[in-house]
Amino acid sequence: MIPLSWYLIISAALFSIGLFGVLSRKNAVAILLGIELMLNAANINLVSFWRYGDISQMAGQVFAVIVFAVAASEVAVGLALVISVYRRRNTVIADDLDLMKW
Amino acid sequence: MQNDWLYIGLFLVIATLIPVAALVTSWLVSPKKNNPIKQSTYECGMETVGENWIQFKAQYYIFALVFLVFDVETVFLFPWAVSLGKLSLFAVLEGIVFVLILIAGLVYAWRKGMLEWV
Amino acid sequence: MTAMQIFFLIVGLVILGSALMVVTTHNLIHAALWLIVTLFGVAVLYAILNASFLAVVQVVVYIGAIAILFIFAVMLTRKEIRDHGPQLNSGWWLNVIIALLTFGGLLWMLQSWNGFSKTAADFPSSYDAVGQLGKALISPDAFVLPFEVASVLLLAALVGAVYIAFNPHSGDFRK
Amino acid sequence: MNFWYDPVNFIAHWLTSLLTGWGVAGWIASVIIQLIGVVLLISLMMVFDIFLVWVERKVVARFQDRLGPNRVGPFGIFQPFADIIKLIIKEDITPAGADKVVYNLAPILSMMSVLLLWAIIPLAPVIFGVDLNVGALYIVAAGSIGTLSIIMAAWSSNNKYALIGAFRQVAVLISFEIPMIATMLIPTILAGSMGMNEIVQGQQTVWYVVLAPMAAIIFMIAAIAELGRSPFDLNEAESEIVAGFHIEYTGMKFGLFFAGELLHAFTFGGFWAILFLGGYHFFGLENLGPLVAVIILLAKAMFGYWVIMWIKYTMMRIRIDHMLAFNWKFLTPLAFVLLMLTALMNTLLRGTSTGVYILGMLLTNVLLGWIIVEILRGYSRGERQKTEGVAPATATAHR
Repeated sequence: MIPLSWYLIISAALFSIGLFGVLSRKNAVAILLGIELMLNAANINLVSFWRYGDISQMAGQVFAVIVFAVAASEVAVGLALVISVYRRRNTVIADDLDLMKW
Repeated sequence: MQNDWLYIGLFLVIATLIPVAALVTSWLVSPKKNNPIKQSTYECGMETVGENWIQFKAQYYIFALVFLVFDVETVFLFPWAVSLGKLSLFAVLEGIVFVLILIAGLVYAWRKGMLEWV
Repeated sequence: MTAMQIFFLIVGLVILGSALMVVTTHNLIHAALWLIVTLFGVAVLYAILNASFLAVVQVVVYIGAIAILFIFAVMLTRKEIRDHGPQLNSGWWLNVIIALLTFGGLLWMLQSWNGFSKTAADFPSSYDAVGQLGKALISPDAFVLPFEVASVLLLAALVGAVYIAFNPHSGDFRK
Repeated sequence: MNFWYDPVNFIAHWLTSLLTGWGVAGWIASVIIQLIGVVLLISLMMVFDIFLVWVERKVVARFQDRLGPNRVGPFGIFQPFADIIKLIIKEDITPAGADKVVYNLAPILSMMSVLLLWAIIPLAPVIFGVDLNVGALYIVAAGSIGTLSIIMAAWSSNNKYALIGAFRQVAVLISFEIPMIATMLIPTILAGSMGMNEIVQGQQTVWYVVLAPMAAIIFMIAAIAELGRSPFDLNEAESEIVAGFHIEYTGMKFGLFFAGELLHAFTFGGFWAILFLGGYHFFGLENLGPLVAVIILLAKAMFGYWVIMWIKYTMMRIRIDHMLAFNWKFLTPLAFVLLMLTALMNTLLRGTSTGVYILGMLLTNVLLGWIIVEILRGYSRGERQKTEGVAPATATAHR
């Protein structure tokens, strides 16, 4: 059988890749793509802890479900913000949005 | 349980391979005489102007947004529906409250005029 | 090495490879399509973990809704789908180091935990995970509050997102 | 165990003993047997798909008072084979500027998403692909892969008409998915399971179309929209956007989209039969043997397919704003109200006898249907008065 460590390693690697995407992408939509990867990494952990722990305790699955809801809300609001910014400033490059920067 | 998913996986592979087989057969027997006119994009005899990008209505995005929220919430009702037969009236009412919150979102969107095709 | 382990490794490689494509590819539509491959791989992992409900929900919610929304957003915010300039910040090599450090740190922390290489008990074939999940989501001494709060969160997201993105007076996105 | 009452297990048992006799490991033998089953089922569906082309052309001809194909073979039954040969030997053109990989992947995904649905259809009590305990959601998941293939096809073919068609199609698909999921919750509630087998077995005594007639109607409407068929075929409005998302596709790739659409319609006829019309149950006739049950299910699916065709060739195309308004302002609220009522009545009537339960559910549905019809009548009366009162005013304004 597959040990728990394999899932945790994959999830850690996925999280790091997502982190890299969030830090280095210029386009705001691409940054949101990176955040999706990180949320999925967290979800893999939750579900594998459910499976490798006591399966009659549904906490892992319930939290995974809540993460789905959070991911959906995050995408809805995040992309709405990107589109709103695009309409006002005509750009989606995160570095160009420097109104709050000195 | 995992046997079920094994079957679905095999189904996925074969269901991909059969269309691929159809395409490959067609590729093997069909003539290949390309020329630029044949390969041009079909725009009723006109040359394509600019990139493949159209200024589509924001309304499509709004509907996708409303759909996303409704999709997620409706999907969450499935575990509730499965165990509904064994639940007490109180638990059923909790699920109904969940649906009512969903409908509140729809009513908000409706009243704000987001569901109109402007 | 059993067949299951080989299969798992293939799925893991697909997930990580496509995730790398998501963060590096130039064409944003391609990035969104690679994201779909990653998400599908994660759904396969859920299926291996006997969480069938989550595997299917992953496909329905992520591929059916979130990815579509991403593709719509990319098409809305781009006059040219292909981007010619560099897609990464100038200090991207620093970010590689940060990501590698995060990965190393996570691994170091995890391997010092004694449950790291635990194996799972066999999954009882008569266990009704979906029904159990339904009961857990709705019973007052379990997770009914997070469940209803998630619903309110989604409602708030709908209201907020539509308020931000939608302006009835400007009509469309033409400049 | 004999062949007539359990053919699949009979053959599987025989094959397993044969293979293990040759020294094949147990799990490899089971994988091989499953593979044989999958290949058989999919090939059967592809052959059936060819037959559906003929059915569709014959039926539409009768609807339009024509004869339809009648030259190739008896009743023109070999016409689809001629069509296929033509599609295969046609030159395959990839437009310049197309994104080759995505362009070629889209028709494959489109066909695959339809074929995947057959994995969970219970053809008979003992003949089914797999009894997945999340069957209802699996249908939606396969459908979302189909939606994806449409966007991929349109974007990769580098054509503006294709993109417009795809946006319309996707807007309709995703909108009508909500009432479809909501109505699929109702058989789930009544059967207490998402699995297709248990939903069919739950209809042993009474079909769910009696318990939830409104849900059956809403599911049918949403399914037609999901198929992108007339009256919801705005994606391929020929006079405006030529053919929609598959405008650039030729030869076999177009053929895959086309065959996928036909099989999809028939499949949804099948799901309509499974979710609401009792699946393979037909007043005890299914007990004669699994093969009889398969014929019953396919006949019911054909009936559903015929209803879809009937609507397609009778109704006119609806404008997109009307279509989306109909979904979000009428169908979706109605589906959710119906869902709440069903959940409530199912709980309240749980302890009562079967007769009272059936009558209660039926009356709830009839009452809701009556209220809806009254609301619609009042609304359209108001609209008519509004336009008839306004019409002269606009005429004077123009003068």
